[in-house]
Amino acid sequence: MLNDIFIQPFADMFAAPDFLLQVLWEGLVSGILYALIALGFVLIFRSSRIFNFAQGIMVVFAALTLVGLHAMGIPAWISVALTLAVMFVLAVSIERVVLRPLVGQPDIILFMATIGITLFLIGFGEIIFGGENKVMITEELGIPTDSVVLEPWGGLLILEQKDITAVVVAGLLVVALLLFLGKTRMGRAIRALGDDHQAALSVGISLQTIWVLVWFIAGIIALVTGIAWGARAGVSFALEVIAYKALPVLMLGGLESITGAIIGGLMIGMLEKLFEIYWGQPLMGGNTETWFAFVLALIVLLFRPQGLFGERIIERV
Amino acid sequence: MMDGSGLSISGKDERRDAVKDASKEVGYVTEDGRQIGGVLMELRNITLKFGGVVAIKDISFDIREGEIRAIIGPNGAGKSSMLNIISGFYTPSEGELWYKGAKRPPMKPYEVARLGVARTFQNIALFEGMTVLDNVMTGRLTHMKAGIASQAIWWGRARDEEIANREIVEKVIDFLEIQNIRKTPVGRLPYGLKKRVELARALAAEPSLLLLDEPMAGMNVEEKEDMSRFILDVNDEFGTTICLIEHDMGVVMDLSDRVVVMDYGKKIGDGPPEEVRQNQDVIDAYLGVAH
Amino acid sequence: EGLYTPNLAYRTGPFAATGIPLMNGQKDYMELMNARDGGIGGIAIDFDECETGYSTEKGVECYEKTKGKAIVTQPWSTGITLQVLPKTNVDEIPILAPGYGFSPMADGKVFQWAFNIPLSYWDGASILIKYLGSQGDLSGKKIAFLHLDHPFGKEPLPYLEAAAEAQGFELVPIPVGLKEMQNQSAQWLQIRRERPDYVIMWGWGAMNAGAITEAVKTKFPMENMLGVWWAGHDADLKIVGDAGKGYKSVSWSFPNPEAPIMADLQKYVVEPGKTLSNAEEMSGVFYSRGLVISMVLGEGIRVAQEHAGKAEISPADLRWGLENLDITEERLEELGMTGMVPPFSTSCNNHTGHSGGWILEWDGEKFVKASDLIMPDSDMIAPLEEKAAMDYAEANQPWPVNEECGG
Amino acid sequence: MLYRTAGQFKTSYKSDMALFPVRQDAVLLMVILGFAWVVFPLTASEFAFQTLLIPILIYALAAQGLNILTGYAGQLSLGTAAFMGVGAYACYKLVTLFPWMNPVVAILLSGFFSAGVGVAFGIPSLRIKGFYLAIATLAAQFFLVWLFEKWGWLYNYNASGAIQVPNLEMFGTYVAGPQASSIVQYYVVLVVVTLMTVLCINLTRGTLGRSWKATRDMDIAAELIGINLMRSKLTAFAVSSYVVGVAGALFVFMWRGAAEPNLFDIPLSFRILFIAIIGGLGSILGNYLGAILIVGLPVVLGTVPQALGLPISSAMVEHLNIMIVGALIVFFLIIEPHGLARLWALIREKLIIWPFPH
Amino acid sequence: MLDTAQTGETSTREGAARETLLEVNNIEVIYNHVILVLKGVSLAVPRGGITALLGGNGAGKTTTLKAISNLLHSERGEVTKGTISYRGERVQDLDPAALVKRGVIQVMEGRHCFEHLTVEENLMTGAFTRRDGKAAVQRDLEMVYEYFPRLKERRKSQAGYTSGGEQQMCAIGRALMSRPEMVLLDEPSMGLAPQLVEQIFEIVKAVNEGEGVSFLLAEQNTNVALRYAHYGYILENGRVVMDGPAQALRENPDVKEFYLGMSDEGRKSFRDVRSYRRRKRWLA
Ligand SMILES: Nc1ncnc2c1ncn2[C@@H]1O[C@H](COP(=O)(O)OP(=O)(O)OP(=O)(O)O)[C@@H](O)[C@H]1O
Ligand SMILES: Nc1ncnc2c1ncn2[C@@H]1O[C@H](COP(=O)(O)OP(=O)(O)OP(=O)(O)O)[C@@H](O)[C@H]1O
Ligand SMILES: [Mg+2]
Ligand SMILES: [Mg+2]
Repeated sequence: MLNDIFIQPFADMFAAPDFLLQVLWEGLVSGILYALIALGFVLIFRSSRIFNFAQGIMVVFAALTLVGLHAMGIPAWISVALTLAVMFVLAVSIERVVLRPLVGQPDIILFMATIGITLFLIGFGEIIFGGENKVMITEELGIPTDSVVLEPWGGLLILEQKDITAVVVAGLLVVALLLFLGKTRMGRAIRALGDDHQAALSVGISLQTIWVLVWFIAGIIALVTGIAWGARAGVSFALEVIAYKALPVLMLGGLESITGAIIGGLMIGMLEKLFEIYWGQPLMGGNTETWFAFVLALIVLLFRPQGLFGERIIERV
Repeated sequence: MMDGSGLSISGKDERRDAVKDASKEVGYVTEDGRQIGGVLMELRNITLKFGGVVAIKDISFDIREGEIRAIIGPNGAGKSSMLNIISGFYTPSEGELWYKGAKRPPMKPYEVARLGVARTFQNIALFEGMTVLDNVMTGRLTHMKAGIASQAIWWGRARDEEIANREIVEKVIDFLEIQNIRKTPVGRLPYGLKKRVELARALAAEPSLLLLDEPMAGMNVEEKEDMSRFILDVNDEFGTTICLIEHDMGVVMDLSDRVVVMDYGKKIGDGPPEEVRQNQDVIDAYLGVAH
Repeated sequence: EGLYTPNLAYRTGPFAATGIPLMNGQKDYMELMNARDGGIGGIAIDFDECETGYSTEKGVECYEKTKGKAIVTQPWSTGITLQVLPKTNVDEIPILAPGYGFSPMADGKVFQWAFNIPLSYWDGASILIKYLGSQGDLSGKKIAFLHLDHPFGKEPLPYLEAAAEAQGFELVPIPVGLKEMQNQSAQWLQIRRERPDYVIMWGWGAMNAGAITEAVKTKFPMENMLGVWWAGHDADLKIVGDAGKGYKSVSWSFPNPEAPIMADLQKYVVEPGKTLSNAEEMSGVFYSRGLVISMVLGEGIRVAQEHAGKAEISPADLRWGLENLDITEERLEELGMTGMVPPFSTSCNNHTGHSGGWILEWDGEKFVKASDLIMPDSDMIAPLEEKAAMDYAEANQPWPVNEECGG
Repeated sequence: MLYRTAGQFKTSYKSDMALFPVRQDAVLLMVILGFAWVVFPLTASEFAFQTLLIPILIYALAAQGLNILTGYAGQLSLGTAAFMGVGAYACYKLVTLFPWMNPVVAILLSGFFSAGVGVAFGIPSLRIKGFYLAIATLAAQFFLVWLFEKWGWLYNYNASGAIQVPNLEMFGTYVAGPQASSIVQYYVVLVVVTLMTVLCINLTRGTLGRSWKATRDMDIAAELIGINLMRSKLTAFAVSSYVVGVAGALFVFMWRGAAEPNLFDIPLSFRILFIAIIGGLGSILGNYLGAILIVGLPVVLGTVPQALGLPISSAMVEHLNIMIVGALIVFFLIIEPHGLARLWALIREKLIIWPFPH
Repeated sequence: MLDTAQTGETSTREGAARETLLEVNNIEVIYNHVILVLKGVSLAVPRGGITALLGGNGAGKTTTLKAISNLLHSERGEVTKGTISYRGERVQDLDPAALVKRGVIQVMEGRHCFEHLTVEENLMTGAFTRRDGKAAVQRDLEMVYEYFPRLKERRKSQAGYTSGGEQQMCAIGRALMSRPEMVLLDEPSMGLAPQLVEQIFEIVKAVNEGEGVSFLLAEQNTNVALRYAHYGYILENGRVVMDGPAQALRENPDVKEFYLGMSDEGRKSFRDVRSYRRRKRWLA
């Protein structure tokens, strides 16, 4: 038993290093995608303390819109532009209809409201797009679809080019967001808004503008995520469940931290894959990926209640 | 309105005398003739650091049985931090606390509260979702013992206890003249009344040491007068020892028996109000002009 | 008006992709009956859908809602089937679960009201194993069983375990959680590590596309991958196109574009605009399976009407009808459905029919037949069924068993 | 003048602490109880029992459990369904291991198992707060559901991995399993739910309730005035999980008849959270109002197109249904973020001053 | 009792001297649809003046200020009657940001700093609506640091960890960063050491005189407020019960007794509070 837990897995890793690399790569790729969803969460959370449960469905919605538009015969890149326009309209409507009347309500109420939005979008999306699984227009967007086959130590390592693209794009997105939040006037306003609505209003920060902006950026992130995930597994409403995976990422990285989302995503992606392959499948009947990330994050939180990169919780009286 | 006879909250007047006996050795008599007892709480060489910031640097002072002790000092001097140390919310980096003649080991805040230390807060910390009555009742929680099963059934022990404690709470409510807002959710109350409710909650615990952090901030003179009256009455009638932080010099000078002055974490003065007022360091650091 | 035959459909939710063509096929068959023949036996069929989204809870709600008037329940998910199964003896409505449900339902003595015509999951697994056996001796081989971690996915396990023991191959069950259907990289890493000779996939909905794309990605030889009939959906394979060449799936139905019924559908259903389907979908495996499913029900009704001597039959009459189906080649020809389902017959004792199935293969564009009809290994399955059925009756005391049914 | 309170004076603390200081409230409650105990059972159809009455009661009970944790003690939990699952599986094991056990006793006992599990998962709440805690409760949600799937002993190694309620007798009638009639099950549920509600009301208005609410409103202050946060939070987890566990056992034994692990997955948790929030956090009445809305609404919506004779396909109805439920959640949050219970309280307040406003 | 007609008259007479910047006309505010808080409040703030709004707890000072700056919405409050106009333009339907752009900014009661931002970032948010370039903002930042040297020392600390007084300075400094024309100041003295109170009022005065910024300040500390203000309104129970030039108010016997804590023999001691108290004349 002890051998199975503490020795055998590592022996296996050693015995097939190419396989280990493959496991880590797969983990990295899913990690990046979790991180992308988490980014959307973080952005909205920072600016409004709203825990936006709808981020997952926004991913699906964006991807479906893109594919749907393309299916109507619109060229790929124009479809992307139109999808962005749709996401903008969505951001404006959410701000107008849901957020504005709920300004200043407790966090949990806004959280609930985003669940309401989620349900609404699911119903609405199914009416418009139908429930079938659709193919992401990967090639039409010019994303390479070949795979790179490496043979380290005489083994086999398959890297898909579209995964490599996703990793690169995600990296760029993060850098851009970090610069935006840290260095710009808007960025500062977004952070201020997260601390205190009333005070932000009082210094003339317009909730409306910022919320629309932030939800729109979240929409852009959703589209990128949708394309990346869609390229891997097709586009359908079943995609929505992967949004849950972003939650432990947030916990681990900290709800307010962009860096945290990325590092948390990568950590969770790789560790859960390692655990599943070397411990979960041989010892626990598999499928540990459903909970491993949460339990890992929970353990980390016991030591750092605000996550690895979250803002310190200020407790004063 | 207080005729003096009905003031003992739960009829436990003797407690005060007992403690007094134990520490009879020293004490002094105030101007208006009240007998002040021995040392109730003593802070020895307290230092408090937050990361690099030293909020309190090597401060010692004591609080005596039955007195009204004030802490003053400019903003950021570390006054609230000092109260937080006394009530166990902050653990000092160095130094010792002696309470009722014994060294107090590091404790959780709720354990300190059970030793008879109650307080109010600089930024009101009421339970916004509850009514005034419920808020004040929470002050009695340290005295309520009925088990969960009995509470679930309600009839019997839990209810008797509830009624007994309710009576005590009602006395406090009467005393602070907040009867008419008993059932109002505190969220709706104006600031001044909230402060009063906070005081009621602290009093309901029948503390031996009451800590007040700026009880009169944000009040006008009329309301300050009311509040002063309550503080004096509490001290007088229940013999509660009071330690208060206040920025209104008029209040401090009039109410307190002894004053500690802090500046940037250091103690720069300690003594009767008159004496402190003359202290040049205090004038420079805090008062600006002699009042 | 008419015979009320509700369908607990799921055109929504994560399984909608596979559900929709099936529901369309079912519905269109009944539309055709009504439009062309004025119903069955002179009475219109009131084919109503109650949406479940594949949620067991909604399914039970639909069951409760429809059971007052319905002559049949078509629960459409193993989960819902399992939940309504115990109530059947009380409510006395036949459950029709063609090609799904609980394999031991085949035992009509115990499950008097339940039917999984024409093939059970155990039959399906058996056909796959038999086919693989025909490709070479299985002993010493390794077969990965990639399945949805759900009652549906676990259903064939008892048979497969027994078969592994009997034939000496190693069975490696690999569950796919409901939440991982779209992200199966862990499962496929495991497959890469285990290096199985074959992968049998018990997949459903979004899981199929996920598995097939992963298989392509990890360069698993497609010809060694086989699926249950629900994993043989054209749309799932179209995602990978040519790369999916060689993938196989067992099926008890097959599209036959030449069949007269297709022309009739075109004339009576498509042209008047009564269908929700489209030409592409109608040429696929799942749509034609939907037709077959409704045909089974329609035949059941017809037989029952003949037996009862009246058009307006009761649920109990329908049960008799479903127990006395005899779908021969001739009958199929009369129905205009030649080649769309193998012939089979049912009895009081045999609620499945055990029709046998074909192995279909993806040729890059569509599924084609890759084998003759293969029959399941009934010698092995029958005792398993009997035992499981008795266990069920035992656990659900008091549970009436119809001893009158002979062999 | 319906709600005139003038002339109703309180002369003792006891009467002031009575549950219904206003006489009209007590009358109203009597009427509702009358309906629940007598009128509904006499008139309801099988369909009404199965899709409205029984589920509303059970969901309300589950929401009540959650409300204790989230509404009273302020610890947001997204793992309610998993704790219901613990109750259901515990009950299943109890009745299959000890077939002689009275089913109602088994249901009440099974709550203790989920209370235990709840406390274990509640321990992190001592350090983790707010949304972090909410996500942490998902750890319980996902882990437990996984366990229900993987731990064969829990479902007696059933081939399908599901649990199936056997026919259970009590005083000579079937109360659970396929042979039980709806009306009997309804009464069993009603008795248990009434009992639990009374206990919850007592707990929330007493000492424990006050320390929960204090913890919720401002935990630092609560600790400083002498509340042991650990005790307060863990008792909240225990009581809440107990109630939720009992609701879970009722859910499977008195209503569903069978359960697969993924029944206890996150959609159920959310559903109960909706009920608690739409109904009103920190209120007992709200759970019932919320359950009526969330359970009843789809049933009603499902019948509308048919009643109007609209040719809408069932899938469309379902899509519209989801959309409408989503929109209504947002709508209700906007008109009264504190839920239906607060809405009722406002109406009541207006009635009391009616017809003389201000 | 001074009746309203009379008060109206006084304010117009004052207004004639200087341009009226802000005018509040008979507003009524209701919270949560049921709680009536302001019952017809009217006031006027002249350009370049310091106007004090005095009154006890719960009188409605904060509510009045929030009504002006349009911050009531997020508290479920609304102005149900009356008008508010700024520079003659009706502003009550604007959003708060638009008002800030017009030069009206509020310093909220209880400081409301952005706790996770540093002190300096807090100050910078004040310049959010400005469009006059980095250099100008930088200059004003230096100016604020000059007024409040303590802030300069702590500029890199997170505001959440600064003391109450520091937060108050930060909030006022933040408002000044927007280059306002008019500042609504809610209880600036609350929780401040006496020295600092004087200092802050000195700064108010300096800003008022130097930069011509008008102030409407709600204060409990009547003493200080009436020393610095030019004109005052006394609010009780949601109504204006008295108004007049600061000098006149200071001499009013009721104000003296109830707001300044003076009895006939000079300052009262807080120890003598148990004596019989006279009723306010305007409540008669
Ligand atoms: N939890 C904490 N973390 C870091 N620094 C702190 C913390 N609490 C207090 N400080 C710092 O300690 C110093 C003293 O703060 P404290 O609140 O005790 O001041 P104070 O004397 O009460 O001032 P005021 O009169 O303004 O309330 C301040 O500089 C403050 O920033
Ligand atoms: N959000 C709210 N909901 C309900 N009532 C409120 C709300 N805010 C304030 N009130 C009520 O409005 C009245 C006036 O409050 P306001 O805060 O304006 O008084 P104030 O004059 O500023 O008092 P203070 O000097 O204590 O700050 C009070 O009675 C208060 O209870
Ligand atoms: Mg302080
Ligand atoms: Mg105020």
